[in-house]
Amino acid sequence: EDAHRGGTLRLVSVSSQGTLDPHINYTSQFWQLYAFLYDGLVGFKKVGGTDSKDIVPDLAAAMPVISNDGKTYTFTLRKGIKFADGSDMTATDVVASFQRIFKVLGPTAGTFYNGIVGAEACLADPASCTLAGGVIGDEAAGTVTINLTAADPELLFKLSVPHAAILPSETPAKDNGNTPIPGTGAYVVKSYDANNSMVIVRNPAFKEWSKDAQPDGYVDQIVYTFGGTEEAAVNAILNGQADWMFDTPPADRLAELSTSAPGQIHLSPLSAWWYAPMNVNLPPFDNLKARQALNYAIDRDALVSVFGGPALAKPVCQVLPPEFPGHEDQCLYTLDPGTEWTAPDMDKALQLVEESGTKGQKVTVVTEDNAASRGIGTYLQSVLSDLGYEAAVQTISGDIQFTYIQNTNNKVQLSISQWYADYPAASNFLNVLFGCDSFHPGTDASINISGLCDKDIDAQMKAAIALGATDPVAADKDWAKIDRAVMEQSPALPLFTPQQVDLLSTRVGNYQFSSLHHWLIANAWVQ
Amino acid sequence: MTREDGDAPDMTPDLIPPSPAASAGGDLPPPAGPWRRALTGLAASPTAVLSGLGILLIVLAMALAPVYAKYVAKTDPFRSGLSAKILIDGKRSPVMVRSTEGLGLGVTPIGPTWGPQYFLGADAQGRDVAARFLYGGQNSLFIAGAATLLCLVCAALVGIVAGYAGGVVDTVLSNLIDMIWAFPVYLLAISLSIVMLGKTFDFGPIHLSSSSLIVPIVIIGLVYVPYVARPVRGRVIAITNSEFVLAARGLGIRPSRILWRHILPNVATTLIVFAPMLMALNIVTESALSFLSVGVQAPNASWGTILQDGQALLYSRPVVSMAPGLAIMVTVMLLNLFGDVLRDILDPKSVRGR
Amino acid sequence: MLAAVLARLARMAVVMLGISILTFLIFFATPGADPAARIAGRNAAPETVIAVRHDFGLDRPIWVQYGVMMRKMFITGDLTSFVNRGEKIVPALRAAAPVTLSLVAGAAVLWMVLGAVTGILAAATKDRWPDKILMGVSMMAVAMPVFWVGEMVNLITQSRFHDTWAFSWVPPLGYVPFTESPLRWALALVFPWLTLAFLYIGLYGRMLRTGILETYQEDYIRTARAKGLTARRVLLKHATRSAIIPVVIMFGMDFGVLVGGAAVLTEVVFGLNGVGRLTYQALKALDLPMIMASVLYASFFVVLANAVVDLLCILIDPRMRRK
Amino acid sequence: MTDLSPAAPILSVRDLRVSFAGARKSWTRVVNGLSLDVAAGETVALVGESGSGKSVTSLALMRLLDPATSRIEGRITLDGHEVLALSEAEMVAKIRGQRAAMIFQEPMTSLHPIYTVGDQLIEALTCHRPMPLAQARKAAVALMERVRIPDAARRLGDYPHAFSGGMRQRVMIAMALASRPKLLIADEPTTALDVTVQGEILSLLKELQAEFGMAMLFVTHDMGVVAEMADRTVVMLRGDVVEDGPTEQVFRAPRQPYTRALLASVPALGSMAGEPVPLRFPVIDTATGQVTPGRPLTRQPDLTAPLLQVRGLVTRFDVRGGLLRRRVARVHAVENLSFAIHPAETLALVGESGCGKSTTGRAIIRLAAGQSTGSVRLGETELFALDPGRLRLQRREIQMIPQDPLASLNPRMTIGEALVEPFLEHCMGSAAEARAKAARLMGQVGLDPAMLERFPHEFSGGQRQRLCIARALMLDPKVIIADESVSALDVSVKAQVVNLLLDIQERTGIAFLFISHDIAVVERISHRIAVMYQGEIVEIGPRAAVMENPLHPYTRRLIDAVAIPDPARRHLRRSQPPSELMNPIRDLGFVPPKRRYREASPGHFVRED
Ligand SMILES: Nc1ncnc2c1ncn2[C@@H]1O[C@H](COP(=O)(O)OP(=O)(O)OP(=O)(O)O)[C@@H](O)[C@H]1O
Ligand SMILES: Nc1ncnc2c1ncn2[C@@H]1O[C@H](COP(=O)(O)OP(=O)(O)OP(=O)(O)O)[C@@H](O)[C@H]1O
Ligand SMILES: [Mg+2]
Ligand SMILES: [Mg+2]
Repeated sequence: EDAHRGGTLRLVSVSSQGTLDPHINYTSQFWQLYAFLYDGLVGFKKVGGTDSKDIVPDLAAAMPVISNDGKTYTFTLRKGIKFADGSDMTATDVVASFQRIFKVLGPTAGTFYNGIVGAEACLADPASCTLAGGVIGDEAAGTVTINLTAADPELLFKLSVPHAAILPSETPAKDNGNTPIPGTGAYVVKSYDANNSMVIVRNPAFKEWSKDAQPDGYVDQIVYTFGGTEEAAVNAILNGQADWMFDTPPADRLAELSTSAPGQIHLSPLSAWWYAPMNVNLPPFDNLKARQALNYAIDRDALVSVFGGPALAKPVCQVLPPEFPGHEDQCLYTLDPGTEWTAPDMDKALQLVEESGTKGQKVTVVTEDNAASRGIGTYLQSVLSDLGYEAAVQTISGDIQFTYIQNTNNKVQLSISQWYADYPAASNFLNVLFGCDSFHPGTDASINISGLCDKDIDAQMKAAIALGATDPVAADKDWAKIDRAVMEQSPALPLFTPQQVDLLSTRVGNYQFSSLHHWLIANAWVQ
Repeated sequence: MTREDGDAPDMTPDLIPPSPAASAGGDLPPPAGPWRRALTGLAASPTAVLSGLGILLIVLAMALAPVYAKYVAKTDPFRSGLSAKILIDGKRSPVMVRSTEGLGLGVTPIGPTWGPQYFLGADAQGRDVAARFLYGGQNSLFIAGAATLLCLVCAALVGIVAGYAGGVVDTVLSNLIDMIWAFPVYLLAISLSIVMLGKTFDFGPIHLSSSSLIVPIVIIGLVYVPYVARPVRGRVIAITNSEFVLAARGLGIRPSRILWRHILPNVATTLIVFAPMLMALNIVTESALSFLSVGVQAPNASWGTILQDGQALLYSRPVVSMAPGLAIMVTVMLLNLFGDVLRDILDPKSVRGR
Repeated sequence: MLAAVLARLARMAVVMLGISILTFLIFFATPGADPAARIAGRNAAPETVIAVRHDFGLDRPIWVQYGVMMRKMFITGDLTSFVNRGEKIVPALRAAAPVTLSLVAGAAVLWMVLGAVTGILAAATKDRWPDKILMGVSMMAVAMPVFWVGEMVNLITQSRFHDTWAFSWVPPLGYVPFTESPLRWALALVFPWLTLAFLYIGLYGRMLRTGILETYQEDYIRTARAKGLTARRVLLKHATRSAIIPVVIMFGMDFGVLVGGAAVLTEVVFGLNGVGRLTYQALKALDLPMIMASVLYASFFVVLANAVVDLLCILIDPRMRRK
Repeated sequence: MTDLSPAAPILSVRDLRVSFAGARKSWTRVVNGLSLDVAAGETVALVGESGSGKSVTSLALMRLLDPATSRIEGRITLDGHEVLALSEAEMVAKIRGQRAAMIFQEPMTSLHPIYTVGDQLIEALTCHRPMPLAQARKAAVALMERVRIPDAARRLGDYPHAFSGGMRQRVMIAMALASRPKLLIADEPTTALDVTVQGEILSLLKELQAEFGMAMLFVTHDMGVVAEMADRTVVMLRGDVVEDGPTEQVFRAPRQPYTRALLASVPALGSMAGEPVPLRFPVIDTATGQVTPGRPLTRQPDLTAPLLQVRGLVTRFDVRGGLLRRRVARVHAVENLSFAIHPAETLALVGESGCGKSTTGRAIIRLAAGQSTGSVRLGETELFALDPGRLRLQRREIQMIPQDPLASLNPRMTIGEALVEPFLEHCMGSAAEARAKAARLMGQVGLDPAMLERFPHEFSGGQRQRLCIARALMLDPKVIIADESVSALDVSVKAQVVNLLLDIQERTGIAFLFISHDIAVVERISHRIAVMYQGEIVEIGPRAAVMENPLHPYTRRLIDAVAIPDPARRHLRRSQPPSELMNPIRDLGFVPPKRRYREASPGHFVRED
């Protein structure tokens, strides 16, 4: 074991992702780093495989005591944990951290943590947030109590993500930008230049308290370089000049890599899907038959080709990704409906279009300007033309497209998007993407892009969430039904579920993939 | 020569005996005007003739794109060909070849067959690169040409108004030109594209979607306006102050006629001299914008978008970016060669450079 | 002299003010640009979006926003990005500037030296084969899109022939600060330099050649020859000196524009985090503060280059010194 | 110095033929078998009309023509060297700037604009004889002093643009003398200069030649200068030598008809003494050389009422600069000018370059760029009070023939269009009438009406001048302002154009304001003369009074400086330090002094200084 300690890991990425502040940053790139920089009260188990979805006590000594009908969670903090700046982690820090989530206008403050008592006031007036009665710390006893307005079966997940990281109480209540905030993790950020590189070194104050929650890392130093191109990153790794790239290797190189460097490639399933939301409030997709027709018509196998072949993507025809809580194999829109997609059913599609009476209408597909999205858009355009629509593609820069397609004012009929789960709960897909609560017409923040707001389905989802608090297994059964009900409405084209491709240099060992943190960098060694 | 008044004194004959070179006699064929002379000059220059023919050939080849697509390649290069098949050696094989070796990752489009179908291979969408290359060339040339025209018209307008009106109008326009000038061209083009691409415009019955070629034409046409308007303005000022305009004013010619008959035709040379060079510049600009995906929009093609497609296939199918790259190079070179000769003929003392 | 400098500065300020206002207005005319939603993050609650909008002052009148942005940029220097939350604009730009400067300065040295050699050599051997070869290559250099050249260079040096002795020394793409290691800095930039310079070598070589040949028609060259100067001296001292003036003017402008971000294509292809790429990314993400800062930065250099060129002309060409 | 030197010639040219590469590999011969000798200390003048091959010959002697496009054949022997047999390196080492030096026609462009005068002089000194810089500087200063440049040591650091044309020509001469050449080739060294400056340069050259004992090949088209300078004269006509002999003999008894014609059409200052009315130039038959003397003008000015009356005309140009481009100074181009012209009268306006002649002409027809004040009455109309529309119509009455005819014709309009345009614009008749009139006028100015289809560049300088005259005549004006209409023309053409103008005046009674710096021509054709100096009239009066009794010192200087085409009256002036024309730029607060004029004789006014 000790033989593997030491050395420097060289990571590369085309670009960095802005603020280092774990309460604000909402990117998988930095969340992957926060895994070994910060801790929450609880956290996902830092192991590879399916166990990585389990929640283990982290800064809390044990799993919380839940009382008051699931509305009160009481945590007992571990003793002797220090922040990287040498100060002790106490209940005060925990309370301050929760207040800080609201004070810095954390992106999930209103969606993850709005169930805490006092959160409404904090959202309305962030600056004077106290969460009085919501988060109560007892310094002497070393406990923290969280009170909710209603039971929330997903609370522990929400406490496990970096947005609920515990930071020193003296951390300024504003976006700390590129200045690292000391954490409790195994490593600390030594320097960060968003335009050039990040250097991560061991946290001198760190002593391993739970290998599951926060294992001590192997390498002494991690150097993360930003810049270059994906192609260049592949070359650098192949040439032994870098150890890992954040970005997906270009599809162009995969064939070559899979023969020349098969040992360096790791494929892992992702809790995500690529889908094409259809606007159910705009013609032609305000017509159910038109929506269903398109779902029947698309050749998901061809789409997989665009993304790099079957090893990199699996065709799906439902919302919940495989192996996700609540997932049950089902496929409505295929040649022979059943559990799996087999082939497109063009005849049925044409018939549906005919019946819908939408033939000849204009449809524009709004895509992002990356190769995959553009490719899918072009493919959809072909299919739409085959179905008798007058189709066009509009490509918009990726950073803008995501909010552009959400705003109903932009009258987007069909677009291409992706959704990655924040934590393993079916509601994180179904309720977020197709619930009435996430439909805000006329704003750029309306993640229910299809605009589907079906009273029945919404009620079922609310019930399933509530059920989850008491009987998660039954709830998952319900979610499977909801999944089917949503697909019957056909508000989106499920395209495929992507696979994570990690390309490592030959010297990296002990690759472990966690479904939430992805590659566990601290668990890998280089010697 | 007959003279009406008899008492007019004899005109002295030219003192120097006439030599054929010095005095072009009246019996010579009527000499050519400036435009004709320019044409004759071009025709006399082998460089101009060859480069002109070359450009014509390229335009012609691109114009034949539909014929090629329909009768030779037998594909529709704007439709996704992901599940297309091709007959090679009597075997039907997919155009998108799934890797079978090693981990079996990746899907590679077939490479050049050098046959009628997929002559240059397929792109990541399984479409025929050769057919797209021709269509792309059509668009590239059309955009560059239309943008050149637009730019010349706008620049002429701005330059003439500023130069002729003078005063406040000139100050305002010149400062505006300076301002746009200080904005790096590519950045200006990119920002204009991003603004325009997110929008659809409706001017009465005319509907302009973002995928229309008009967007890149307008953008490329506009960004170089300052570069042409400035010299045009200078030229207009020079001509307005020139002796022959002064003479025309002295003769009592109306200002409108002075502008129309005396100033405009003389500015025209400046504009014409700019045309081929601007066109060359526009081809490169178009390709750069499309490469940065703010130019021609999918599924439409241009040499720039093919370069962009080719970038994603650079390591497995370099020919996809090689073809448009070389085409751009050759076309731009021919245009520059032609432009050089044209400039030498029309405007030998013009500012050198771009 | 002071008056001239002041006039320059005033003009500069006017141009930059105009550009900043123009940029600002373009931004607000763009759809899908509501920064609040994007700052707030994906799937943010409406309350959060409202709070963010208020916090960033995006609910205030547009001219107030403009004023605040200018103040944050020039006075307090704490302007932050709309896209990468927390990223401070001014330091980001400051960090990107050395990259661009290294790229452009190195390329400039190359293209000036090689351009001058090309031009002079071609003029000296007018219509003979060295001239024809040089001008042919220059024509090609001018005609090739720079990003394409860059891609081809990458293909060759990073992949296809990386294993051969010729290119095995080539480091991975990206920038190494000079302060970190001058050698690695230079190695990392060799191909970006060459690629960027290639176009300008062609451009300047052609321009210089034409200039020299035109100068040869001047009366004062005849005087110099009549004095009994050797052909080489006439070429180098008399003809080149005059012909270099337009080249220098051009150089000033090109250098200013490139330092201001026009090297964007080279930076993108070679993955250099310079000003151009920063601006390009900001534009694609509609990151208004970054756009404003980089556009102002770029225009500053263009205007500055204008001024420096004027000054240089006065230094080189005594005729300009006249009142 | 006047007799032929018996010594062996320094330069001997035999059967020199020069050809230029034309289109499609053809060769055009420009110099056709020229032979001449120049002996030490001798001055040989090479004269001939424009385009006769004078410059080509002189460049061929130095082998300065581009070998790629030109071919030199024959024999040139220079101080014992076969010039055509030498390599380029030997030319540099032995001939150019060593044994032979050269000065050129255009002093304004012959010096490198971005090196100091000192640099260029020192370069000339050191390129053949390497020497320490300090010594070279000293030698340069000595040379500058030798060519009478005041304050030589300080001016060494100046750039050529700070020098006037005359001074630049002096620098050129100094440079040529740097290596004490045996032969100096001077290609029209004074043509571009004012008469007064020309006189100074000529005497300087003569003096230096005597001192250095150089041979000089003097290229010129000005017979006056030839008479002044040359021991022997070689007359060229289209690449051929037509006459070669001692100057006095050539002038006194020209053998060839061409030479005779040439001499006859040269206006000689003072030849009008005693003539009451303007005289046409004599007409010569080139074939026989027979001279018909010029007929006098029969029509007399109608002195009853002035046609054009100029009172207190002032034109100033702003000089802008500094912040916001404010006005910092003013050019007082025309200052308080008053005169009148009567029908059928010619008033000549003479003066040196830059004294404001053209500006005066333009100000009168309200085309000057700056601000003009004063009063210009044409008949009963006050031109300065008209609105633009009325002014446009009024311009029919008063026309200006511009100084530069090529520049004043739109290069993209045929001559026909150019002639017809003003006629139609003033609605003087139908298009057919316009064309008929244009054809008629073409005939009147001696051009073939078929030429109406041509473009301006297809005419020679003299023809263009006539075209401009025809264009002005299209409107039947009452007054024509002729700005240097004949100054740039060859003598023979000059005579034709002058005769043409006089014919028109005789026929139509038109009045001329004849602007010129060529006093010899002015003397011949004008009724009255006004002498201008720095924007003001210093002397005005009837021709005879001004020419025969010049009262103002400036008038006298002007007349004195003119070279007389008569070797017998050759006079060596004492070399004076160069007089630089003061520039007319004044501070904003400058108030022009009040001038008073004295009437010396009836109508002859002189400014009192
Ligand atoms: N480089 C050249 N190429 C072709 N023809 C030329 C060239 N230089 C001069 N010529 C022609 O040679 C003839 C003689 O020209 P040259 O300059 O010697 O005349 P010139 O007697 O000096 O006249 P001027 O008094 O106008 O200076 C002209 O017809 C001219 O067009
Ligand atoms: N547009 C103008 N702006 C400023 N100064 C001018 C302008 N036009 C003429 N001048 C100046 O006015 C003065 C008189 O010029 P003008 O052209 O009238 O001289 P001229 O006597 O005709 O000379 P030349 O014999 O050389 O034609 C000169 O000093 C000239 O520099
Ligand atoms: Mg000559
Ligand atoms: Mg004049």
